[in-house]
Amino acid sequence: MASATKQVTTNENFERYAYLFMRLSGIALLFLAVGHVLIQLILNDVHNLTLQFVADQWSSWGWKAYDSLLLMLAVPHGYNGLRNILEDYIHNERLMRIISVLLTVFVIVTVIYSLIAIITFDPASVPRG
Amino acid sequence: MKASLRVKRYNPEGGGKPHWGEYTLDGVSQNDSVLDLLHRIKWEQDGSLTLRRSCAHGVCGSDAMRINGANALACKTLVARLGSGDNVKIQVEPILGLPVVKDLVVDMEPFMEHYRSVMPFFINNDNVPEDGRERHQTIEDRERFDDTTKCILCAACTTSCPSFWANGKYVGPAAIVQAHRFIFDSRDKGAEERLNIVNEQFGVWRCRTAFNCTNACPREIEVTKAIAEVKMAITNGII
Amino acid sequence: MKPIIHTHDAIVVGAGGSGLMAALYASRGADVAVVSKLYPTRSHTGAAQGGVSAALGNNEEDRWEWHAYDTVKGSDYLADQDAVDVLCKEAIDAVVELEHMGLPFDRFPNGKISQRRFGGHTNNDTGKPVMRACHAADRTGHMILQTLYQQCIKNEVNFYDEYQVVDLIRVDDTIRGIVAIEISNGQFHIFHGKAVIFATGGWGRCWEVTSNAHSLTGDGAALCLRRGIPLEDMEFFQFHPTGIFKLGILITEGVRGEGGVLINSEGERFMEKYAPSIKDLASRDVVSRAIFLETKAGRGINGQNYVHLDVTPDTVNHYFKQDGYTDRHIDKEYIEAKLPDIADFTKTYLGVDPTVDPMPIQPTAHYGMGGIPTNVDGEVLLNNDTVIKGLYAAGECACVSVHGANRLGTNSLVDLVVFGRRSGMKVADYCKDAELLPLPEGSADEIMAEFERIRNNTGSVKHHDIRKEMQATMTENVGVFRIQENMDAAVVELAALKKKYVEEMSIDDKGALFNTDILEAWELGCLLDCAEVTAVSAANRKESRGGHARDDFPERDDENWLKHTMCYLQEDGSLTIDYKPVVIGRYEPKPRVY
Amino acid sequence: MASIAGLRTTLVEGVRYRGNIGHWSWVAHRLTGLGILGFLTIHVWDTANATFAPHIYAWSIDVFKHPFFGVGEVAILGAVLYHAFNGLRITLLDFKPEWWQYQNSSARWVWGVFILVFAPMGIYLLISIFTHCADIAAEGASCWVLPSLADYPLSDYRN
Ligand SMILES: Cc1cc2nc3c(=O)[nH]c(=O)nc-3n(C[C@H](O)[C@H](O)[C@H](O)COP(=O)(O)OP(=O)(O)OC[C@H]3O[C@@H](n4cnc5c(N)ncnc54)[C@H](O)[C@@H]3O)c2cc1C
Ligand code: HEM
Ligand code: SF4
Ligand code: F3S
Ligand code: FES
Repeated sequence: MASATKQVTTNENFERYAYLFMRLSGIALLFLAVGHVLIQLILNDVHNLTLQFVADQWSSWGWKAYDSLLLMLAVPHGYNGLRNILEDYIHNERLMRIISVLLTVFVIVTVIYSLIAIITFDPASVPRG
Repeated sequence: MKASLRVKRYNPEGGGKPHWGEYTLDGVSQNDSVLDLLHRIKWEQDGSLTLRRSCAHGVCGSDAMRINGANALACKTLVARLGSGDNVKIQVEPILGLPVVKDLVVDMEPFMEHYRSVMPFFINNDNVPEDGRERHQTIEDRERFDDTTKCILCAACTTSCPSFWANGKYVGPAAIVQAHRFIFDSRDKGAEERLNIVNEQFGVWRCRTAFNCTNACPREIEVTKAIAEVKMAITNGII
Repeated sequence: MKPIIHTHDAIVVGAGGSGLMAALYASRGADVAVVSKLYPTRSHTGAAQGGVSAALGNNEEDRWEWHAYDTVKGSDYLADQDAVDVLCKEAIDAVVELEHMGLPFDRFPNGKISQRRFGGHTNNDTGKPVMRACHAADRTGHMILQTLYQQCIKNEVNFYDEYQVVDLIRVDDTIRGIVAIEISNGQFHIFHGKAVIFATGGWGRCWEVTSNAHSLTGDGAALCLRRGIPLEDMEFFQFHPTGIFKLGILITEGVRGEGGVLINSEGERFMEKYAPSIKDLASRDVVSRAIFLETKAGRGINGQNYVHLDVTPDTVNHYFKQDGYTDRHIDKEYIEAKLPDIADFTKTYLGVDPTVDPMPIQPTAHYGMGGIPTNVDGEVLLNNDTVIKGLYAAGECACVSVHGANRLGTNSLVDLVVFGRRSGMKVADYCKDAELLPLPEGSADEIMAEFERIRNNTGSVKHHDIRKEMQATMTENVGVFRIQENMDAAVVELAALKKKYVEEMSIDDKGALFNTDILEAWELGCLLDCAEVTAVSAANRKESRGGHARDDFPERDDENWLKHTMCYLQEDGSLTIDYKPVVIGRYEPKPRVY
Repeated sequence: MASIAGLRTTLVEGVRYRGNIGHWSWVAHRLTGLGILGFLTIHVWDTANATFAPHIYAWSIDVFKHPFFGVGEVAILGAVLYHAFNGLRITLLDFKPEWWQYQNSSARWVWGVFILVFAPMGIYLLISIFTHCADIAAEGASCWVLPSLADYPLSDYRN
């Protein structure tokens, strides 16, 4: 007799996907965020950072895509992390629900606002100096 | 050799406040357990020192406490493990996250409630074999959940877990270990129900993989592994 | 503070294997409360290691009649054979039922419950050890306890955890309930019911070196004694041959079942001399005495009073060959898989890895064969043949008697499940028709006054000092080997200790909250009662039989002593002894050789 | 009685608990996560200014060149590196339960690799703060003075 595995179906629920999202986005961020930080801080000395530099980078759709992806993963990842932490320590369920809603709204606003900023950025508007 | 013990004392009766009791014992041997020393204090110096204990050899789970900062069973922690030299310093406190009733005794009810919540009992309503004898199980299937059958409900794991310290609603590693014991038993039919219970908001997802539980378990159960297996069973839909 | 009153049909006192089994069955027909001073899963049943016997014959031929014969022979013919038949026949069903409840037994390759050899269990045709002990690694008791507790949760049995029962309410020849203390706050409670089942376990703490938990203080037996119930065969207390030296922690007979052997300082496998045919797997009294004699003859290791238990593969395989077992061979991994907890104990407490080095062992006080007398339905006997209505007992605290003068390994767990179940069913049945008798006024007054007395007593003696003295005298005088003069001395000394207990003992903790000081003091009173009955019964029995071995009467004397001791506590505090005949069935007493 | 878990237990006793290395990894992961999040929030909103208010963006870039923020950036670099490596470790241990036995060694590896990667970069960045200040000092200004937004007219930054 060999040992057999069983199929099971379990309830869908938010926490379970949030958990998975943290891990999967984490792996993506391992490349995106670390890459971003290395490029910004090490390859380009911070002290040379100027608006001009941003203009140069965002003149390429590739970088725009990179930064958009980073944004869309890092912000939800970070705020879901924050929600986890707050949920640990805030035991008032109503208060916590309110906070969750606020955090969600904040994440959506932040991501949309920043996405618009990245996509609509026009390198030509920056004066060559 | 000598042992100097600092024991967290607290007796709310008559409005007492938590404080440290300091005790010195002579003629201590490397092979004495912390329970032996606490007994000596209780029997020779101060009968009001209060703790739970029964079996004295690590199988009943009564005397989980925080010894030199980390959770362990007093009866399974020998002086030799806490230090050498001729004056061993030992600090004993109650386990964390459960209300202290008196001295080293905590209220176990919140812990037991979590335990009961995962349906910690065998479920199989199918007819038993026709010959009236036992259900069969392969050696491999039996092995699959062997580790988690060892749990003695001492609470050392749950009360070492930072997630539990933060929020007592977290079902905790001990309850998940108990759920695991049945989920992975090939004879049991309640796996989905149990998985759904620990799939809730304060179920397995509260585990942050800190491993304090695994390190604290006096039965050397691979607690975090069991929790991760439950997480993966939910994630992959396969047990 | 007035006691709080609860009413249930039946009250089970104790939540070990027997209590839970009884509760489970009783709860199928009655409203049951389980009152236990420990959380159920902390009961000492959880410490049982080796196995639970049932003649399943999963790997080789076996029959329940063989099991019965082995049990009777092991008991040195003192067991009641009608009860033994019930035990061994129903063992099969009970074990299978445990499996159906989910108990994770180890398995044979064919998927059936795995069984191993154990002391005294034989194939009656060949006389060789038979595989009869069903086991879950070396934590069978743990799994039984867990499984039963789980089933009780499933069936929503009422639990009163950490309530210590301190009195039995008896009115004439009826039982009305019990009195208990809620340990966490010192509150007294009265549990009013139609039936009470005692399942409080043993009293091994009467001795210095014991395998028993600190909580095994004979409360149930003492309470019954104090309320006029006799205690049966208390002189028969089992010393398990293999306790860890000085600590008493048990090393299961399963070690020898897997091939382990006992070795003295001369490197000799001495059991060959004492039990030529089954050697190290002879029954416990025989092996304990052998170890005692070896150490007395100076062949203890390092001249001390212990010998070695050797289960290292080299030694074991060597003796397998010598014994002509061509098909048996073990290795390190096998030992680790079959005896993981034992390895853990010896590593923790001795720093010894049993697969590499032998373990230092000595006999350890282990199991009370005697106790509260019952019939095969768990009904308590008021005397030799009258049942007291509404009172039941099961498990180690009861004496059915299936163990007679010496219990075989694994037979206690069988006893728990078989007679726990029977008494549970009987109680459910009883509660259907019985009416709830009224609770007398002030049922708890007497015991509450006693606690006040202990709390306020002044004196210079601590309960621990008295306990130590009691343990010393019991070990010295009522141990593995006994002689008249010593036992008489013990009786005198115990009486003196009891006096001291009343007159000179004081406690430190006067509070109400979780006062273990006062409870330990009260438990000492129970221990003293059990010790005294044991000593008096032992001093009275002038023969050697099973666990009762005397230098001055080395032979078994069936003519005069094939009878059960019934010890009664009289109003004036004295103990008197009466006898009950032994039920003989298929097996006539004959000399016992292994 | 309910359980008495809460923030106080974590803050006071969490630090006193003598867990193994995994316990401290958890503490560090949480703190670095929060640290990064704080920075990220500012950073994201600030960067959006590059589109909507480029003069503010230019000003803030110069503010961030202050040595105080320079040190902060080193800390953020460290936090990101540690959090990333440990995040990978946690994810692997969750996805591969049977690797649990490497819990301690993997935690040590994470700390080790983190220090190896972070130390040279951190030192490099700290040195560059000094050289930056030295350069500015050579021009007769001070790196300790924060720029004023008034000096950044929008017209300079948008065509
Ligand atoms: C180390 C060890 C190993 C053993 N191995 C085996 C083995 O392999 N096979 C075998 O067959 N037998 C074995 N035995 C023997 C067997 O385990 C015991 O005899 C048996 O478990 C006793 O069970 P019980 O239900 O009678 O009592 P226990 O399990 O001892 O339970 C007693 C219960 O009574 C409660 N209680 C006691 N006093 C009070 C009170 N005053 N008020 C309220 N509650 C009270 C306790 O809380 C507890 O719940 C072993 C025994 C020991 C000590
Ligand atoms: C660089 C790669 C990153 C990886 C691999 C990673 C991985 C992870 C993982 C796996 C978790 C889940 C921990 C848990 O649930 O126990 C987590 C939590 C968290 N992460 Fe990240 N993360 C990364 C980047 C970031 C970034 C950029 C931020 C900030 C925005 C961030 C903020 C957080 C926060 C606040 C938590 C919650 C911490 C906690 O619950 O204790 N992480 N991270
Ligand atoms: S898993 Fe281990 S630590 Fe946790 S309750 Fe069970 S035995 Fe105790
Ligand atoms: S300590 Fe807690 S966080 Fe998970 S690994 Fe153990 S349950
Ligand atoms: S006293 Fe039983 S586990 Fe320590």
